[in-house]
Amino acid sequence: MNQDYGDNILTLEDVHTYYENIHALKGITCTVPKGSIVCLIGANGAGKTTTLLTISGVERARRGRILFEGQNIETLPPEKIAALGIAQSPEGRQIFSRMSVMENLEMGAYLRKDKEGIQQDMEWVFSLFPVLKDRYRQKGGTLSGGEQQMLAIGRALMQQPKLLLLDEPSLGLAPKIIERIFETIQEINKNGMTIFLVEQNAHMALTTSDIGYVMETGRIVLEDDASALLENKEVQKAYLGE
Amino acid sequence: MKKLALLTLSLVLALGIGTAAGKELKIGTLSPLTGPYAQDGTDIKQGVITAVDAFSPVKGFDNVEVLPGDSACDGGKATMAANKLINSGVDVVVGAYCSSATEPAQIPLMDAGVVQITPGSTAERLTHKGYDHFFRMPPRDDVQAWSTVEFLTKKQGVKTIALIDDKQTYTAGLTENIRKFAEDNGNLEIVAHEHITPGDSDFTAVLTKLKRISPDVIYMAVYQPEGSKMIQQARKLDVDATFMTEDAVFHPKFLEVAGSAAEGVYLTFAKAPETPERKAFEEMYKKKWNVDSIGSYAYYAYDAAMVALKAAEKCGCTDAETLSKTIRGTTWEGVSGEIKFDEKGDRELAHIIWVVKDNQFVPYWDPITGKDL
Amino acid sequence: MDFSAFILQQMVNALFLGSIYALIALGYTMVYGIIELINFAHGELFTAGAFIGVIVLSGLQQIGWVETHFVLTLFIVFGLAMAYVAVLGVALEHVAYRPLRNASRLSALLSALGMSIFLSNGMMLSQGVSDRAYPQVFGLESIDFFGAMISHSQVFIILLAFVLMVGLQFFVHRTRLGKAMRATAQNRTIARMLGINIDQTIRITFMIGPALGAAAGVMVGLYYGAVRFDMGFIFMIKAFAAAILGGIGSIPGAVLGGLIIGGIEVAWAAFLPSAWKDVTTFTVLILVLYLKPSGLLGESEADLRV
Amino acid sequence: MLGQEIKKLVIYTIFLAIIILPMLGFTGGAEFQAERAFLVFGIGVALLVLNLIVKVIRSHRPPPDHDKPSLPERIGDRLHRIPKIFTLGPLLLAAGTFPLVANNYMIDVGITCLIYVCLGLGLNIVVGLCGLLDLGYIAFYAVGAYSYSLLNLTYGFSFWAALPIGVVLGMICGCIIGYPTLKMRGDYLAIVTLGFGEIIRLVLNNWDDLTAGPNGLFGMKRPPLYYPTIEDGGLDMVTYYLTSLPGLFYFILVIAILIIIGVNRLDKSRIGRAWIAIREDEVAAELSGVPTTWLKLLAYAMGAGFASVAGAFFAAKLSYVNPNFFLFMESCIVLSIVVLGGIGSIPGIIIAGFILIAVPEVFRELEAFRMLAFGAIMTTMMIIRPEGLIPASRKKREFHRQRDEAERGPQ
Repeated sequence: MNQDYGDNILTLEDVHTYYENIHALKGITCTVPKGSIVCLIGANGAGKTTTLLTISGVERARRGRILFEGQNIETLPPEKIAALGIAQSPEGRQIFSRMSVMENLEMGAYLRKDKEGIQQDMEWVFSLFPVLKDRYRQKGGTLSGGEQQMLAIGRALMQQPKLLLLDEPSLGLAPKIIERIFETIQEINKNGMTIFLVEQNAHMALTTSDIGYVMETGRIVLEDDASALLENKEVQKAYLGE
Repeated sequence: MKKLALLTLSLVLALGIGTAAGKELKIGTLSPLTGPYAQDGTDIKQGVITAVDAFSPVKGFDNVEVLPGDSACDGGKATMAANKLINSGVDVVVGAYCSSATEPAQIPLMDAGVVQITPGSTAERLTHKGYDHFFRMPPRDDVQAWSTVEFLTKKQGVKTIALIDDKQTYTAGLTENIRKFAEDNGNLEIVAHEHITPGDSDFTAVLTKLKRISPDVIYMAVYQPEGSKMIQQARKLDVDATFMTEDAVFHPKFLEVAGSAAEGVYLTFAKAPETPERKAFEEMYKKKWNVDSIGSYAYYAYDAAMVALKAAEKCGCTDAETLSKTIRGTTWEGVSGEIKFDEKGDRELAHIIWVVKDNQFVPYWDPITGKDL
Repeated sequence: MDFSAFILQQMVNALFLGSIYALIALGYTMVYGIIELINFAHGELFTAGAFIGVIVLSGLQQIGWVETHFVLTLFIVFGLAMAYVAVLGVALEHVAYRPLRNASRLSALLSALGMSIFLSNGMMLSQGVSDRAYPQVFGLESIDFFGAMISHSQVFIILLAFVLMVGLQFFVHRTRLGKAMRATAQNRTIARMLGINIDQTIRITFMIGPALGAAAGVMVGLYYGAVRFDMGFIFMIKAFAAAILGGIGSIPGAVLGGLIIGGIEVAWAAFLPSAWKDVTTFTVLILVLYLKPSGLLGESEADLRV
Repeated sequence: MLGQEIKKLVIYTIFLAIIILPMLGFTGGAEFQAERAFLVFGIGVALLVLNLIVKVIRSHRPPPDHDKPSLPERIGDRLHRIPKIFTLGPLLLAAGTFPLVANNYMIDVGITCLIYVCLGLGLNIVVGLCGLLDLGYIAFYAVGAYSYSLLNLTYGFSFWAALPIGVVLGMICGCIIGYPTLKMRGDYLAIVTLGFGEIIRLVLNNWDDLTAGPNGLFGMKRPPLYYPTIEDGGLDMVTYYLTSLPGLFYFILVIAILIIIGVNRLDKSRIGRAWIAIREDEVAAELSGVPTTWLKLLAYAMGAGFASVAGAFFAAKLSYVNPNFFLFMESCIVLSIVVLGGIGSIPGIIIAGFILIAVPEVFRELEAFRMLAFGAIMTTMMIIRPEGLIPASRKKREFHRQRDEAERGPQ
């Protein structure tokens, strides 16, 4: 946990996003330092997923700025943002259910041309999630929930991103698998990838992360080192069930 | 209520008459200018315009105007178009083409006292309703069916026939009549009666079915587009039967599309008199519309307009009563032969049998005289 | 004609008609798969292909290539017709469908319907209301195959249709673009997040689908001998039924659906009162959809949404 | 900005050339008919340039305020706000006096418009309120027309006696069509209803013994009116057949007004709200206790019933029916009326009905160009105003949100 925080890979400044007339994000400001794991916790409907979708360009910020490596990306379409090096493993896994595991991973590497690099990364994903290797010819839709989650993360990794956005990787999974996934997240981070994590499982998220943000109804209400948040009384009461 | 209706009616009539005065002859056309039968519909319109060009100026009239109407082969649209023509003060309407448009258009036209001459509708009942101002240029379905059966039994001496129609008013009426005449005749057995869908292209299933039954004659009661495709498929399937068809297929397009497959097909169509008038019309039509060939309905439409123009010239009138009497009481020399109407409004005209030879329609046999041509 | 030859002949008839339906249905299925829009103008694109085919073929016949370079002539005819319709398809997508990509289903449907009316009448105004005859380059000769007559053009057309279908399957499953197309069809948002330019993929879909339709148009012209501005409609309805019967969005489904619709039509006309042929086709379609709402090879609704 | 637009213009021009020149140039023989092809091409390029100029001028103006409603919307809002008596009164007066000033042709067109308005209002229940796409709606019109014709010709039923039977038959057909489609959604529904529409037409065409097949039925009586008179000292009922066009116009006008009132009532009733709930979210509606199956069937039946009324009137007016009057294209036109008018909006449907039927009549001289323009306008309308001419207030927002998203998409 002794990483260089000075260089922020991602910065959000006063970002507002609307769904129709619903003001979903009411001025989000946060930073993700390079090489860190940052987590965003909060209750259902707080706006966590919207934050990630806004970063990826799927939802549009009506106001505010989003900087990725110093470049404004809030007006770019999702495919351009992806090309800059932001990958997302979306909520609810959303893999291509009618494509094989192999094809799903290949689609992750859609923008890449380096055949060897792709092959290497594929091996790497398979080493992270050996179960995917066993099923690489199977259709995505036939995998179990945990396997689909692994596939979604694997697919995002195949993009060789600089910043990996993970939306609720623990959702609906058995505790054992959750542990396995969070172990992997740390492993990925050790390889130098910055990770921005959104979780409801606050305990798991905060123990894994370097920095934590707490969201409530479209606003960030708390930010601190993850370890500090774990000790925070309010956080404990509201999110850690203690 | 009755009073109110009468009041409105008289008001409307007063408004309508206001526009109809003047020494002008107005000829309306009703034919499908849009939709699948637009080809024949356009031929009709062009035939009428050609006639007006040929016979203007008409003595006793300052001007002759042609008002084209689109019947779209649809009852509702046909009455609207007919009413529109009535309101523009037409004296004569040449149309409509589809019986399903002619029939509903008859009502307002006859009510308004307009002379109607159809260049294409052959359903018998159109002239059996007691309308005095309704005339028909082509021979009726039953006349055509009679000619066909005569030819097949007397000239060809065949025993079995298979019928194909596309379930349209015209084609179904025709096969029904052939059935009737064949049953009366007793020597011609109908071994199959198949139906196709108008607009379809593939008739191989039905043709294969008939090939197995192997009748002496296959009678195609369809329109030209289906007819040209059907004959080609029949040749490719090597169907060993004589093919016979009717006047809706009698169109230069049939020869063009079917090509060598059309060879030896018999058709029923009115006699084409070798008169200088016909030659002159053909030349004029081809030049005016920049075409190489003339659709068969253009002849009837030309004749219909010609009769109307000459009758108006002769009586110097535009009222339906006198005009109809003049039309009925005179024998006209038309490009489709002699035109003489009976009291119902039908022409005393019979079909002759044609055959396709060297990619040309050639007269073959006359059912009335029973002689080769 | 004995019974076995009769059956064989009807099977050939069904296979031929079914292949044409299948080829047109592929265009529907591809477009539907990717933007969930019934491309009502597909029938007109098919007709446009047939028109370009006859224009090119007549031209080449005039300079005598049909006799001297027969294979090359066919290659050029199919190539140009498909290329033309691909351009038309892209233009259509850009003008009429792209602005409505996120609008309601009905608006998109009506926009497509409007384009269908526009193109059909445009072709009527430019190419005339009557049939345009196709030069009969294959002649009327047939091969006697155990009593069934198969014409040269049929052999060629069935083979070409088969090649095109296999080619499409290869493209969609083996190439990077083809896979991107499938990904876009399954989840547009995720596809964009992975860096896929969905505008480009949709454009390519609108090239390939209509181009296949154009090929079918040229085939219809070559075999049936004529093309007319409104011939697309009846093929459209049948191919549309085929695409849905097979499970819309599924490429093997479209092929299967086409063959089944062709088969039903031929079988019914061959053995039963032919007037009820179309009634039967639609009844079978409705029954299949009632019993298996997603079509024969389609994925279930829930699956499609993932 | 300008450079980009010019680049686009060049690309569009190339596309236009590829599309137009061969199709319009080689129309008959092998020689290229340059004059016509280049004329149309020139018009196309001129339109593109005009478009560019408009765009450039627009870009120099401040961007439009998204929250401010557009002009037609404001008109729509105004219309909703004005007390009904002030809008309906003059409208009714205008409709009532129309036959007195118009000629027969105009009245005939007016009658046709009203028939289509009735059809549009009926289809609106199915498509607009309940959200079920129906491409075979014209079949019910056919059922109404044929049931009146057959009852009148075979059994001598008067219009009034045949009408309820026709409506019931139409509703039964609606249920028959509705039942298998209950589980289906969206586009499957489209093909199934299309198929049913075709089946009904083909049955009418093929069942020669009953319907006289393609010959059609003719000679039906016009709708009668009865009024009492005192003749020979006793009270007597006199039958008066509505044969004149103005009479028929008033008749269909009354039918249309009754249908408008009926649909308006339905729209605001519990059933109407339940339909809208189904349209918006069927699963949620079902979970909150809305009997969706029953209500969807009811929507089909109601829609079919209204179409039957229109059909019976059509048959009585024309005195002739033929299966070919009920082609797929007619269903498309009715659907266009509903969508162009604004899904779920009653005034919109009335206006669209008149525009779609009467305006093409005006341009009937232009024949094929008329349909060409019809197609082009339909597409253009959908692109610039997908919510219809006069959007129903509920629906308006939804359309615009989706459009914003579409605009923001990558270029």
